[in-house]
Amino acid sequence: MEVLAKIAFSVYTLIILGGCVVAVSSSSLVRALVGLITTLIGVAGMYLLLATPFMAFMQLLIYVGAVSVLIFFAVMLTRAEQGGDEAGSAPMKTYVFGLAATIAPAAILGWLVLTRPVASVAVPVEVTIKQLGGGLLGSYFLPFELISVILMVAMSGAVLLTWEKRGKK
Amino acid sequence: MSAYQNSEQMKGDFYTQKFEAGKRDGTLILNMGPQHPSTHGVLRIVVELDGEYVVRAEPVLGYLHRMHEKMGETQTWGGFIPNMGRVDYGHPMAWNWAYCGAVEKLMGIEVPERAELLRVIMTELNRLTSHLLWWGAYILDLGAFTPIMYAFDDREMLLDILQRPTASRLTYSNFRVGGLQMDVDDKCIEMIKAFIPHFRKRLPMYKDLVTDNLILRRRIEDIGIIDQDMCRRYGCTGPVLRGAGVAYDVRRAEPYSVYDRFDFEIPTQTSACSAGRYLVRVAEMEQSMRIIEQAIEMLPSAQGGYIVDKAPKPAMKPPVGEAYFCVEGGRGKVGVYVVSDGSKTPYRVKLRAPGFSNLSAFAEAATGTLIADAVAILGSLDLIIPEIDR
Amino acid sequence: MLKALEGVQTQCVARQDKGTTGHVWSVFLAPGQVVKAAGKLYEAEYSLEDIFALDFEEGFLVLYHFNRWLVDERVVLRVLVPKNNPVVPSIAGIFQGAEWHERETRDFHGVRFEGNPNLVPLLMPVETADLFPLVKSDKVRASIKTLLNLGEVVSCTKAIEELFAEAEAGEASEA
Amino acid sequence: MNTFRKHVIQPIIDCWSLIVGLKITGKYFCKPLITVHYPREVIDSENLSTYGGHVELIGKPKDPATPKCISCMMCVTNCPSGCLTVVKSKAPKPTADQEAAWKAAEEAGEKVEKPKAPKNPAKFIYDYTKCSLCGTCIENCPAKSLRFSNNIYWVATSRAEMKIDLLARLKGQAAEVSAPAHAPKSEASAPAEKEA
Amino acid sequence: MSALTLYQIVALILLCAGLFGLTQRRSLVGMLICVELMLNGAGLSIVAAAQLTDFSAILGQLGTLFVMGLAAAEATLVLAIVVVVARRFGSAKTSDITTLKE
Amino acid sequence: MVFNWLHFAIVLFLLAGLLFAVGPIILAMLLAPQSRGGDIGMPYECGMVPYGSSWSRWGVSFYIYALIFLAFDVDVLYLFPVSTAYVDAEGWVSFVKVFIFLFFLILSVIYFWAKGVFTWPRRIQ
Amino acid sequence: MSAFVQQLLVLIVAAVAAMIWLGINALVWVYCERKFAGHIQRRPGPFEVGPHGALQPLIDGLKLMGKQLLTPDNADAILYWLAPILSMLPVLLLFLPIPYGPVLTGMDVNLGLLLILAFSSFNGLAVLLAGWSSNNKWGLLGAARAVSQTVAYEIPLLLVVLAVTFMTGTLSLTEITNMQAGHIGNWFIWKQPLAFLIFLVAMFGETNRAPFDLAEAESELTAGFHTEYSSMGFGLFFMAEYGYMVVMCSVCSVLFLGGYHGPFPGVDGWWWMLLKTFALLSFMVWVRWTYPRVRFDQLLNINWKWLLPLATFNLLATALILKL
Amino acid sequence: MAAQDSVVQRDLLTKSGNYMDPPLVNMKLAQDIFDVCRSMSLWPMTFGLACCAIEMMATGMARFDMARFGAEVFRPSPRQSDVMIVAGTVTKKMAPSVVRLYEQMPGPKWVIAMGNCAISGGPFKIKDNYNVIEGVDTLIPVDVYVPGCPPRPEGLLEGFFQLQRLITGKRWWPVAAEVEG
Ligand code: SF4
Ligand code: SF4
Ligand code: SF4
Repeated sequence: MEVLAKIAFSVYTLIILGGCVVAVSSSSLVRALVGLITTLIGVAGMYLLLATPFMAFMQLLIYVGAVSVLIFFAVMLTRAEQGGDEAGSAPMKTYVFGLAATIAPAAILGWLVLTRPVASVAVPVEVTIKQLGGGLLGSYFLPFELISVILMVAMSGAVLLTWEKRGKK
Repeated sequence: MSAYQNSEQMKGDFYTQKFEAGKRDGTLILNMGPQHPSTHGVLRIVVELDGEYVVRAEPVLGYLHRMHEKMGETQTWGGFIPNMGRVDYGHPMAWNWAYCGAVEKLMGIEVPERAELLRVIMTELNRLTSHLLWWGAYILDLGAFTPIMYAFDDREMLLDILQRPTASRLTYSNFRVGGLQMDVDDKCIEMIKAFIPHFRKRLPMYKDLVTDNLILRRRIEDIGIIDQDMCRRYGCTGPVLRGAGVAYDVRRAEPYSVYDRFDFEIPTQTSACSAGRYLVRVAEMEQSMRIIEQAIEMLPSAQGGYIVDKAPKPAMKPPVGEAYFCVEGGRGKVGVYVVSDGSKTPYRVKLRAPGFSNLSAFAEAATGTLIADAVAILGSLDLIIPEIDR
Repeated sequence: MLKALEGVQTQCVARQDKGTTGHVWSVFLAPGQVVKAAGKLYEAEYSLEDIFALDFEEGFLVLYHFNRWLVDERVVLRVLVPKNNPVVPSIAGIFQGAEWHERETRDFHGVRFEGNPNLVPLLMPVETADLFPLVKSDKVRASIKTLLNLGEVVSCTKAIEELFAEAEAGEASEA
Repeated sequence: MNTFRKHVIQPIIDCWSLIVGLKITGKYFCKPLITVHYPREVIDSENLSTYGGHVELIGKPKDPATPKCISCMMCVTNCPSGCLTVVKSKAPKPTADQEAAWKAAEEAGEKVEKPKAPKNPAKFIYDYTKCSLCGTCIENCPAKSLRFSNNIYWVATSRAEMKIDLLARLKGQAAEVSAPAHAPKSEASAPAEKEA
Repeated sequence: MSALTLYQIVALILLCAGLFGLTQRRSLVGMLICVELMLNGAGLSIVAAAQLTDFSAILGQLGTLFVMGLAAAEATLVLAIVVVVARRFGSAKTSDITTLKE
Repeated sequence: MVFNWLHFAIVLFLLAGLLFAVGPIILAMLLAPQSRGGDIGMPYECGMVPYGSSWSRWGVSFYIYALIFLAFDVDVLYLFPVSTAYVDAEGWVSFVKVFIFLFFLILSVIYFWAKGVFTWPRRIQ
Repeated sequence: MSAFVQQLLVLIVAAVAAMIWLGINALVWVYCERKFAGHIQRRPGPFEVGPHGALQPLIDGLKLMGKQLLTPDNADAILYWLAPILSMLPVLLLFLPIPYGPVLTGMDVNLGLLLILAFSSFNGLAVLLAGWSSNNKWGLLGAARAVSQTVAYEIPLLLVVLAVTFMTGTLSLTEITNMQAGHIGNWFIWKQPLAFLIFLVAMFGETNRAPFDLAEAESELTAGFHTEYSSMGFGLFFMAEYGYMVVMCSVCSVLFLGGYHGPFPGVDGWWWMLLKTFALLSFMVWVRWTYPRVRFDQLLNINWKWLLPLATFNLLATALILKL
Repeated sequence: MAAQDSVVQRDLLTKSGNYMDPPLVNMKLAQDIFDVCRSMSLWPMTFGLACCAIEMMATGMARFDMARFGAEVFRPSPRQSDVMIVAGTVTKKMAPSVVRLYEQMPGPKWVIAMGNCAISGGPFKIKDNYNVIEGVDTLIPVDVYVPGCPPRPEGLLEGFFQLQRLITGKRWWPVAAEVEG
């Protein structure tokens, strides 16, 4: 099982990497989205490896089932075809800037991660969903209510922004 | 990756290019038809879609233009009758009648009473088949598969009846100038007599299964308003007009043949929407049955013997002049206008198709509705494409 | 007298035998008057039934059939246009249904309707849009006077009278 | 309150119609089927006999292999689609002897009795693909020599097959009727069986 | 290398990819995709840290859950903005928007 | 890193699903005659030449529904852990907590309703 | 080690069984649906191919396999073929946690419900990809519809499932089944009748079945999102659709109808589960061949104006009653 | 695929640029089996043109029930259909669409010309014909002709049997007893 886990980890890493590359570099937004979804699935696999199947399923439900669908719609709404928004190769300048902007935090964080290893437990604790629920109902109940409020506000905001009365036109 | 992308080939054909002129940003131009399940044949509708909404719609006709009017000028007077069975395959008898009536007017022929009564019976039976066909197809458009099967069950019975005096199942051309091709035998009358009570029993089933259905009601109510003014501007007739509340029926307004002898009602609805047209047609089936019943009662006492013998030969030469005859077809006022120059072939035959006018109102009725509504409106107009394209 | 058309300059108004021709009124008009007449008819609650053309030696005779639902009074407007320049103003602005009828007439006879919002081939394929299949060959083409009958004339201008007067003379001579 | 009734109560009540619909389809589910299992069953022959298949010739009652037709061409001229071609029979070609005899007779001023062309047609070709089954030919045949056939289950794999030589067909029919063991089979299947 | 470090590196990759993509993408939707990448990195990092150390696993998971919730809320709003922008400018290119070109 | 049986089962079943999906496709690729040329690759649009690509800007009229859905869906998902713990949670407080949570949801639905998001009137230019 | 091998074997057997089960279900239900439809319409349906047409679905499947796979010229070929695979991929997994019998369970996953919900969300994505990548306008319209619909109906579905889990306190389908052991009175349908009804309706919405089959609405959108798919591409979508239907009906019978428990004590067994699932499936078929299709705005509004408030109310009521 | 080759005239196909490649794996036995499957599940395209389309519908209805032979699945999209029933008159305006729809069907594909109009223009084959195509076989290769105006539903069924025979080389069903009047 340990070996399988290692294999799985490397496979997921590859999936994530591949997904990332597609998501970042693809000129077609839909393909980028598919890349994102691939990454999401890879991350879900990681969650499974971390013994948090609940998080993995949530990841799938929220990201694959909801967020990416919505992004898909947004792609359709804006110009999605090649020759649309993402067409043409980026000028060298943005490319370089982008690399620079990425390398800096990468270097710092990478250095931090590599040089300050935290003692990790080999076998992660499994938390049952009941305990999570208990947490939500108990000590973390405030964030729980808060998220409801936030989402409501987000929803209402979205409607406020996009809603134009039909029938006029 | 994309062979057609942005290439000349993806510019659509002539009509889409024409239509494209007023295209708004963020809309799709889409061809519904000519091969589309809901356009009943080969009607093509170019629509501009904004999401689910139809911003503009324009029917493109002519995919079934079969040159009937041209053939009218090349065939003999009698030889044109088979065409009349094909103009409107839903209700061919009405067209037969309109044409024969016009020629009879021109020639001043009196049709024997028995023949008139038989014409009435057959035309009304044919109206039933027409309405049943429409009914089934319309419900099919709205997504229910079963009712059309039930409708065709009954329709098959009607076809069996009509097959006896016409030897044909669909494209009847059994009218002749001055009468009919074949007489009706007793068996046929018996079959009709048996059919009517049967169908009376089926109608409530149709009502329960479909007409009263919550989903159907919600789908066809208040969409596709074609009110009286629109009917006037577009020349809509038949159930479309009656659905808008005008009790105009050629059988009453300009009674032809023996229709003035029958006691029947003209069903109307005031809602002017698809549901109105739907209900009018359903109610008309009952009225047709009433007419048939009365006509069968009158039949034995009718004067006039055999029908075909006295009919003129196909190569007849009617006197010079113009004549117009209109009858009430399943879809509305069917009119045939003929001009004779005294030769064997007509000088001009003009067919006034009700579907043509009814469909022309579609663009206005469907603008701004949902695409599903557009389909429901289209179906409620009861279109038979060959009649429109002629 | 046909009240609905009062104020329109007609060339000829005649009552016809409804029994055969199906029209109650037959009205000849100059092309320029069609739109006005259609407007009047619209106000008088007429509905448009049909528009089509007949090919005669004298030119194309464009026929407009109007009908009223409740009162049975069919009107046919007849407009004679010359062969070489068959142009009639469109009445699609008043009776929107006319648009298709006019396009069809263009397809069949080549009569152009000025002002039609969408004068593209309706029934004919685009490639053969200028075929005009219903234009007759010279051999079979007849003249108006031999085929049509004026009916019971109420008022008539010279031009139309002439068109038909000849016919009567012709018929008389034949007889 | 009224709006409440209209928008809340009424839809719920209307849902009953859905159950009614289910009831009806359920009822029909249990009813016997009405399908005619075509190749194994056919629609009753009385019904079928009233249906008009393509046009065919009628033989003389005494001699079923020759048609009643008198080559009058009424059907040909009146057919709106022009699907019929009738070729009149020519008089039998006189032999040399006969010709010589006639010549002699003519020279002698006698009235020659040339044999008349037989009335029945030499060829009766019918192009089914153009026919509209209108029945005009049948009505107008003075000899009542035409009728609609009952050959309605007929398909072809080439256009030429549908140009029917009606005389040959009549002969075939006559032979079939006179054949002692009359095996029922339709033309539709004849070629099928041959090839299979 | 401990397991946690591996996870953190993966999370870092996600973060960097997102960051890089953010600079490269020229449409709002593309940017959103990259932001989602970054948020995922964050989530993975949190969960890994919580699971593989003595830190309260419940808090870690709930925290990530909240991150997801926030991501959803953010996505909702951003996508609403995208629509508005697309409607107004006909595209969701950032360059168009910054120059307020119609 | 743990690789438990659930994980294993998921991977196994997904692989089986992949097999199930890819197998027939490959078979079809090998066994079917190929019709080529002409307009076979043209997008099907009822037999006509389509006008333009379908990858153009296009108004999804139900986009707003999707927006609402996203937030709503995520919101509801939070209730799953809660639901498992709810039976064991003592007292009314938990009910009140759930109630408040749902209350905001209801509130937003009422707001949208009142705003007319759920009506689709006919649009005439 | 033997436990390991045993578990491994169990899973492999389960996977194979799921494949067979799915295949059989697709065949049987294609056949049953056509037969049902036929008999409702007073005709026999498939009849001549095999005894009473029993081979028809198999033959159809084989034929689809013998048909050309076609990629439209300007489709996005990779995504175009990814879509049907993605739609088929998770279907087998969905059968994993469903208890078909006391021992006939692929694996008792204590997050079983969530697993099913999570992996069935792939379908929406597959449909969107299919519609978009084929670069066909009908496909696009159909896909957008399909997804808005499944997505919308997911919420009431979640809410009613939540109502059940509030009662049970577990997400494991086996445990939920076992809570309904005993006799018919213990089935949750009596405790949650409203939830059952909502679940039924949402099930139609989720699986794109008539009267909610707007995604493939023939008369409007020709064939919807799979307009361009020929051969097995279409076949896979078709099979996946039936797979989702079976899963949905199974879940419904587990949640509300007591799963493999019979109506009386002591008669439990897989046949009950089968019976219940098939009864629900037949009901779906029956409904499909009876009603017309609803309109799209109505479809969404049924959800937002009826199902959602009712489901929320139901959830609150459940929560309240549990605390009483 | 032998049956198909025997009827398809190559020049007709190439005229519109469409041709058929044999399968990659062209084993006789496998293809024979598939041919039987294909012939038993001929999905027609909903392609009604004129009057004959109504009889085509009637064939699918309860009384004649085409579904018995697995041909009930009328697919609206050519991509999923095997046989194109040209039921009705093809006009000049429609002709390009007919060809395009035929080409858009993936192989193997067949065509049934139903009704005299589709076969030869039928009643509309007149001297001054300016708009009716005189036979779809001038546009696309036709495998089976079902004559009649319109043909009876049984005729269309026979057409299907004939097509099955073309594909598999065997007539599968008994021959209906002749009902000579
Ligand atoms: S039935 Fe009509 S079309 Fe046919 S051959 Fe006779 S006359 Fe001609
Ligand atoms: S069939 Fe009749 S009409 Fe025709 S040539 Fe013979 S006798 Fe004359
Ligand atoms: S063959 Fe006859 S029935 Fe068929 S389409 Fe032509 S005219 Fe109509």
